[in-house]
Amino acid sequence: MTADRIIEIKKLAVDYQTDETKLRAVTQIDLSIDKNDFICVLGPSGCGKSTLLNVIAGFIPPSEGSILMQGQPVVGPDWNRGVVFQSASLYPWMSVRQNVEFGPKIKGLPKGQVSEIATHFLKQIHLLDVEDLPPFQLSGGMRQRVALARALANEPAILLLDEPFGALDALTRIHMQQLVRTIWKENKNTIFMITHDVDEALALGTRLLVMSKSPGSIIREFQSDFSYAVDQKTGRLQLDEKYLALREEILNLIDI
Amino acid sequence: MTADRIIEIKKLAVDYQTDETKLRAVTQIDLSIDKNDFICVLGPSGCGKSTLLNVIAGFIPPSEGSILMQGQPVVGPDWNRGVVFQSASLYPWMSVRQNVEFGPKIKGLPKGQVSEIATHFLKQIHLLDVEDLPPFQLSGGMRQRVALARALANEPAILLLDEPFGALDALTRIHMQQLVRTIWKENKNTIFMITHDVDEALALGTRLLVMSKSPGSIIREFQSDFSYAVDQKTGRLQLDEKYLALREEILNLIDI
Amino acid sequence: MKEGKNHRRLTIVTWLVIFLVWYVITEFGLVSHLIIPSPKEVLNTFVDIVKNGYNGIPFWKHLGISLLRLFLASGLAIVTAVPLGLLSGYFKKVGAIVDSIVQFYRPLPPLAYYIVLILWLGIGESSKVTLLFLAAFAPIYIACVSAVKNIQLEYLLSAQSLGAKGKDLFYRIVVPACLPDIFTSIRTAVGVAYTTLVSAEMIAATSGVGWMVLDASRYLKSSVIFVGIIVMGITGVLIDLGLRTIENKIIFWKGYQ
Amino acid sequence: MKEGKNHRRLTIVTWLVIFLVWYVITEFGLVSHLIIPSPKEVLNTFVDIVKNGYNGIPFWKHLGISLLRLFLASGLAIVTAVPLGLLSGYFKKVGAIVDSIVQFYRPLPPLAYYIVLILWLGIGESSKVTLLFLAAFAPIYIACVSAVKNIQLEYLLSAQSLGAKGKDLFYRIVVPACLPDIFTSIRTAVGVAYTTLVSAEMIAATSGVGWMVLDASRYLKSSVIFVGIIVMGITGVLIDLGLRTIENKIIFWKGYQ
Amino acid sequence: GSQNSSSDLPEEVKIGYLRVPNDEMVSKTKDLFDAYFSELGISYEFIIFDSGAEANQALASGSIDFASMGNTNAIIALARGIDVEMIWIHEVLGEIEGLAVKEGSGIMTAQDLVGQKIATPFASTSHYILLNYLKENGIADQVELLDMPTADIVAAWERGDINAAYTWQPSLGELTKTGSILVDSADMAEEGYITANVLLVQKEFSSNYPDLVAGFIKVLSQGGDIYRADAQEAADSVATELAITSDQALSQMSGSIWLTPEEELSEEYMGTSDSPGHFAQIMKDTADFLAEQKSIDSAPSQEAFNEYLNPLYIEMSLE
Ligand SMILES: Nc1ncnc2c1ncn2[C@@H]1O[C@H](COP(=O)(O)OP(=O)(O)OP(=O)(O)O)[C@@H](O)[C@H]1O
Ligand SMILES: Nc1ncnc2c1ncn2[C@@H]1O[C@H](COP(=O)(O)OP(=O)(O)OP(=O)(O)O)[C@@H](O)[C@H]1O
Ligand SMILES: [Mg+2]
Ligand SMILES: [Mg+2]
Repeated sequence: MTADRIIEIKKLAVDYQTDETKLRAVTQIDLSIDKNDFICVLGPSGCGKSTLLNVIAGFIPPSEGSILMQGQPVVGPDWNRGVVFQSASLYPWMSVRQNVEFGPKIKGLPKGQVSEIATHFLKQIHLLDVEDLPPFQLSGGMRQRVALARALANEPAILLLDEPFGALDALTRIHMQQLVRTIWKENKNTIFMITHDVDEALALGTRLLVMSKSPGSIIREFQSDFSYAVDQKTGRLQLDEKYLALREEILNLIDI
Repeated sequence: MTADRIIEIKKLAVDYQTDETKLRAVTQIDLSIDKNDFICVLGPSGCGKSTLLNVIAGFIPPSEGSILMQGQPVVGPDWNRGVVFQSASLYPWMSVRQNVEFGPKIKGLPKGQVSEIATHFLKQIHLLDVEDLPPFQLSGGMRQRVALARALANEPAILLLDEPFGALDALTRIHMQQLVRTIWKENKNTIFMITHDVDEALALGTRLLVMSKSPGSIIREFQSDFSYAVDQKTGRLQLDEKYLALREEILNLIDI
Repeated sequence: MKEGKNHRRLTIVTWLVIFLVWYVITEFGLVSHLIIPSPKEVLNTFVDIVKNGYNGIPFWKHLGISLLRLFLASGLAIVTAVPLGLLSGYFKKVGAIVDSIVQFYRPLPPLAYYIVLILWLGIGESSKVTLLFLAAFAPIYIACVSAVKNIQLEYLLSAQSLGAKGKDLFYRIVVPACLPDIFTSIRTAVGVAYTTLVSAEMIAATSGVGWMVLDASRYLKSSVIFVGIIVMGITGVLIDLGLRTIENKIIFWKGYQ
Repeated sequence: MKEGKNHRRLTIVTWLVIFLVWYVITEFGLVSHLIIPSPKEVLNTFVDIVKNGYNGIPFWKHLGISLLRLFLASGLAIVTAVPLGLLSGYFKKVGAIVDSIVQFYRPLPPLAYYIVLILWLGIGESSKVTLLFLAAFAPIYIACVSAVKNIQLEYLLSAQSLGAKGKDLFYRIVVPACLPDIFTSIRTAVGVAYTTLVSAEMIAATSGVGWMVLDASRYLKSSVIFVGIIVMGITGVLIDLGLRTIENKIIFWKGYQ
Repeated sequence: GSQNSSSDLPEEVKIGYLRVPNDEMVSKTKDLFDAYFSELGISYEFIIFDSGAEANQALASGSIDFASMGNTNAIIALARGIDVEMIWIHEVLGEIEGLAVKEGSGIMTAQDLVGQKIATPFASTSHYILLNYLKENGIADQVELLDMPTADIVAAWERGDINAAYTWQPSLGELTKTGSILVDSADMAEEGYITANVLLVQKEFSSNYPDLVAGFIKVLSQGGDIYRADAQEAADSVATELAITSDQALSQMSGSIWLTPEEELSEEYMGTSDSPGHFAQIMKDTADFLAEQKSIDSAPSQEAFNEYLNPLYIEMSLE
């Protein structure tokens, strides 16, 4: 285990108890996540992607196997693992700024520092000018940006994103991808992201995990470096033959 | 005006009345739709795409200009213009079959014929085996297919689709696109579809309309024939230089 | 699940504790049996009433007549409030006429207008049923109005695009789309009518569980009062359970709008 | 909008027609003024009561004492039912203990247990306020339990991932997430308590608008009854309007959950 | 009587009373109670009850010290074990309560009542007399009895829902505007069915403050004295509070028999501490009837009634 190892999952399996029967959602998962990894997880619907993320987040305990975070077993959610869901779960009774300040405030940081942090990340997502609005006055894309800033504000060791752009339209999605890419590069974050969109995974991830259908296990891992080959201005991928070949290979894997 | 002219829109503008002010949603729209056209409409969020579709459907009267359907002014919704929305508005109190039979039944067709029509279209969308289930037991993609069959069952002169696949995941979306393409070819339908996804528009449409931001007007029209160049088995586009160039041009137009 | 079982056990223990406390404070004479009759007294009274009736009328008749009044009034309320509410929601003009009247009488305590009902309708069943009817009407009406206003717009638009209009649209789309809300409101309405039962049986009644409790309270027959309350409590819970069962059967798509 | 104006006009016309019918049938003696007093009589009575009071007590005192009872009871219900309901929803064990008790007494007609309250608490203000309190308690409690159960799971999960737990989670997330439902239930509860007002003022009261109506009906003073009903109707509507205004101020995010 | 030291006095006295023209009402409206309690320096509160049933509830909950009610309710109080005693008879009910039948209804005799609805407030003295009247005439199970408050009776009468009702003034007066009296409580008293409004006191209260109770009775008899000296003055005095005219008050007052303390102590009524009076027996008979009707579980014994009617405080008030 290197010093930069953040998550270490071994022989993980998760069962859901439904009425009388047990449903195995994921099985035989071995996975380590290192600092500065940008992992994108692909797989057919219902294969257990969210289940895996929830185990890492600490929302669900493993049924079998183990999960360690920086050497310590994960026993529940905490601020070290930030989470962003598909639909921004921003608190509507707090302003944009209060949402972002929530984590640092809970941590008990001094007021000045809390507000400094919030300002920093609001700036990074380009929403400092709407900091006093309630979240429901923002567009869907803006809301996801705030959710991102809220998770970043805690400076967690790893960021877990569950289809963060799934509810956005195609154009907004491209802009969000560009933003996440920039942030990841600037902040040197570690990111674990679930997506349905192969292009998105290719455009962002350094490691692409493909899961089998239920009960899900990781059937392939691809290393990708297209994220470095994205048009800096538009955020669009410069497609080439190599890209298309990889894309085709992944689609064939998922599309059963 | 040829015999195949289905919709003829001239100098259309639509205003929304909000409290004290008027909001012009679309302006200066001139558009004719001919038989067997597959029109895809692209444009930034809020530019008036749905408004235009609603006018064609007859849900909203034009504030200025005129809209004719086969030479007659459109005065309200009727079965000649079928509509499918983003979230399938299937009636949960009817079974899948009853949903599809709704249109023909309302038309007053004899029972035998109604059930024949439903069977035909259920077969076309490959859902004959779930005809007795209530819609809420289907997956999102299946539901959209039923909504499509329901609209098709009336054999309307034109099909209006408002981001029909917007809520589906990437893979299901590709399958749906393939299905629509097949149906369109088989039935020789006329389709007017709104989408956010340039790839989707390129993969399906014969005519691509690009709208400007609010108040929306049609700023460019592209003829496209990529729909004939799609892999018949996987439904995936065989990307090439020409495609990428066009894609880039459209994105530049929308992404302001 | 095991957790659920534990909670059921906790609920049972709660009631056992209540009974135990009840038993202890009455058995050891901590309070007068006039104020709280002992469980034994209440049980004996219950057996006696079931066997011999109350005031010369068999117990089942008391319960029966009360339930008859309740269901008659609720039925009338459903039959009138549902169409009127749906129309009020559908045609704004009907709403403009009916809404404010309902809004005005709704907050009124039934006992305030009960004498007016007697003056208008007499002392027979009609004034009792009307009182219950009025209690049940408002919740159903208001729910129907808001149900129509909250129908998913897509339901209406797509139905119109499929060729439905007028009656077809109303009966095949509007009514079923509102059914879940209507059913919820019926449960509320029956509950509200039920809480008005005693008020209704204050009017020139000599039968009904509500009247029984009232009469017993005049003679300070605490054990009869307790029997009445317990019977009404259990009946109330059972009625709601029954309605909920029917609801789940009919509105199978509930929650999937 | 113009349509809205037209509808308001229709509402006004509706009430004018009601008044006209009332005027005509009383003016031309179509019904005894015992059964329906004329608008003039009612107005005169109103003026008289406002000027000279009823039964030696000024009108404002009657109204004041009734509202005091109502608000005291509602306040108590809020202060107790909200925490208890939230805890019941949050900790399943608390729910297992309290739920079934509330479910049992909720459908009971208040008049059925009023006599028990009097025997326990006496005839003073405490039994009156308790009766109204019990009427208001159940709706708030039940709404709070279900509000907690229906909190968007993402709110809780993301808060935990931001480091919130225990008290922070409860006060900063659970409570505000439930506030919209809590407020709706408070409006319901005050309404329910209001309809129980006359029952509460039935026994051993000599003041309150509810008592006024009851006393008037004892002496068949129809015009006083009508004044009482109209005053109660308007007050009820105003209370709800007031609560709704407060709600819109506090729960600014309502409907955007 | 001997004066108590102030520490022997309660801080406040609560009195439940009925809205009828009797000695208590005269004393109250003549401010005699006010004078009495002011002199003792204790506060007091009069609370109206619409029926003895409510007064009993208040007594049972310990909310009041004194309560006036019909003797049937006083029996219920004893039978249900409320810790009270009966210390005074306000008035023996006569024409003030009666059975009104509607003009033109064709009801002339008791037998004509067969098949009719008859309204009366249940658990009242009227209810008791009506039941006995029906029983005497052998038609007890051939009529339909309706349980209604007096106001509802008038309303139902006006509407024509009922043709017969046993009730008391002032509602009886409303009925006789379009009806006549078939029988009244004075007639029935001659048959031995005597009813009266009586005064109960909490036993704990009377044993703690016997002098106060005696004083209270003295004030009551002073009210009676006013009536006996000048009926018109008494009528004028109560008319306002009862919201009726003096004439109405006068006629209602004359419809019942008011007793002096000496009469109360006579053999016919309360008797003395040494020898119980006849009224205890009337109460026992009434109780037997109520038990038969299952209004009470069982009738208390004669001894219980002898003890229940306590003339001690009347005797003290005369000392
Ligand atoms: N709370 C639960 N109880 C029971 N079964 C569950 C639960 N959550 C998920 N499942 C089941 O576990 C399996 C995996 O679910 P999961 O949500 O992890 O899949 P997913 O890959 O995230 O799917 P999607 O792409 O649709 O989000 C599915 O079959 C699902 O039905
Ligand atoms: N019912 C309405 N009342 C008032 N304004 C409306 C209404 N519907 C739409 N608008 C406004 O009209 C403009 C065009 O809306 P429209 O829904 O047609 O856009 P769109 O292109 O379909 O957007 P999207 O891509 O988000 O679906 C927007 O500014 C919108 O806010
Ligand atoms: Mg998922
Ligand atoms: Mg749109």
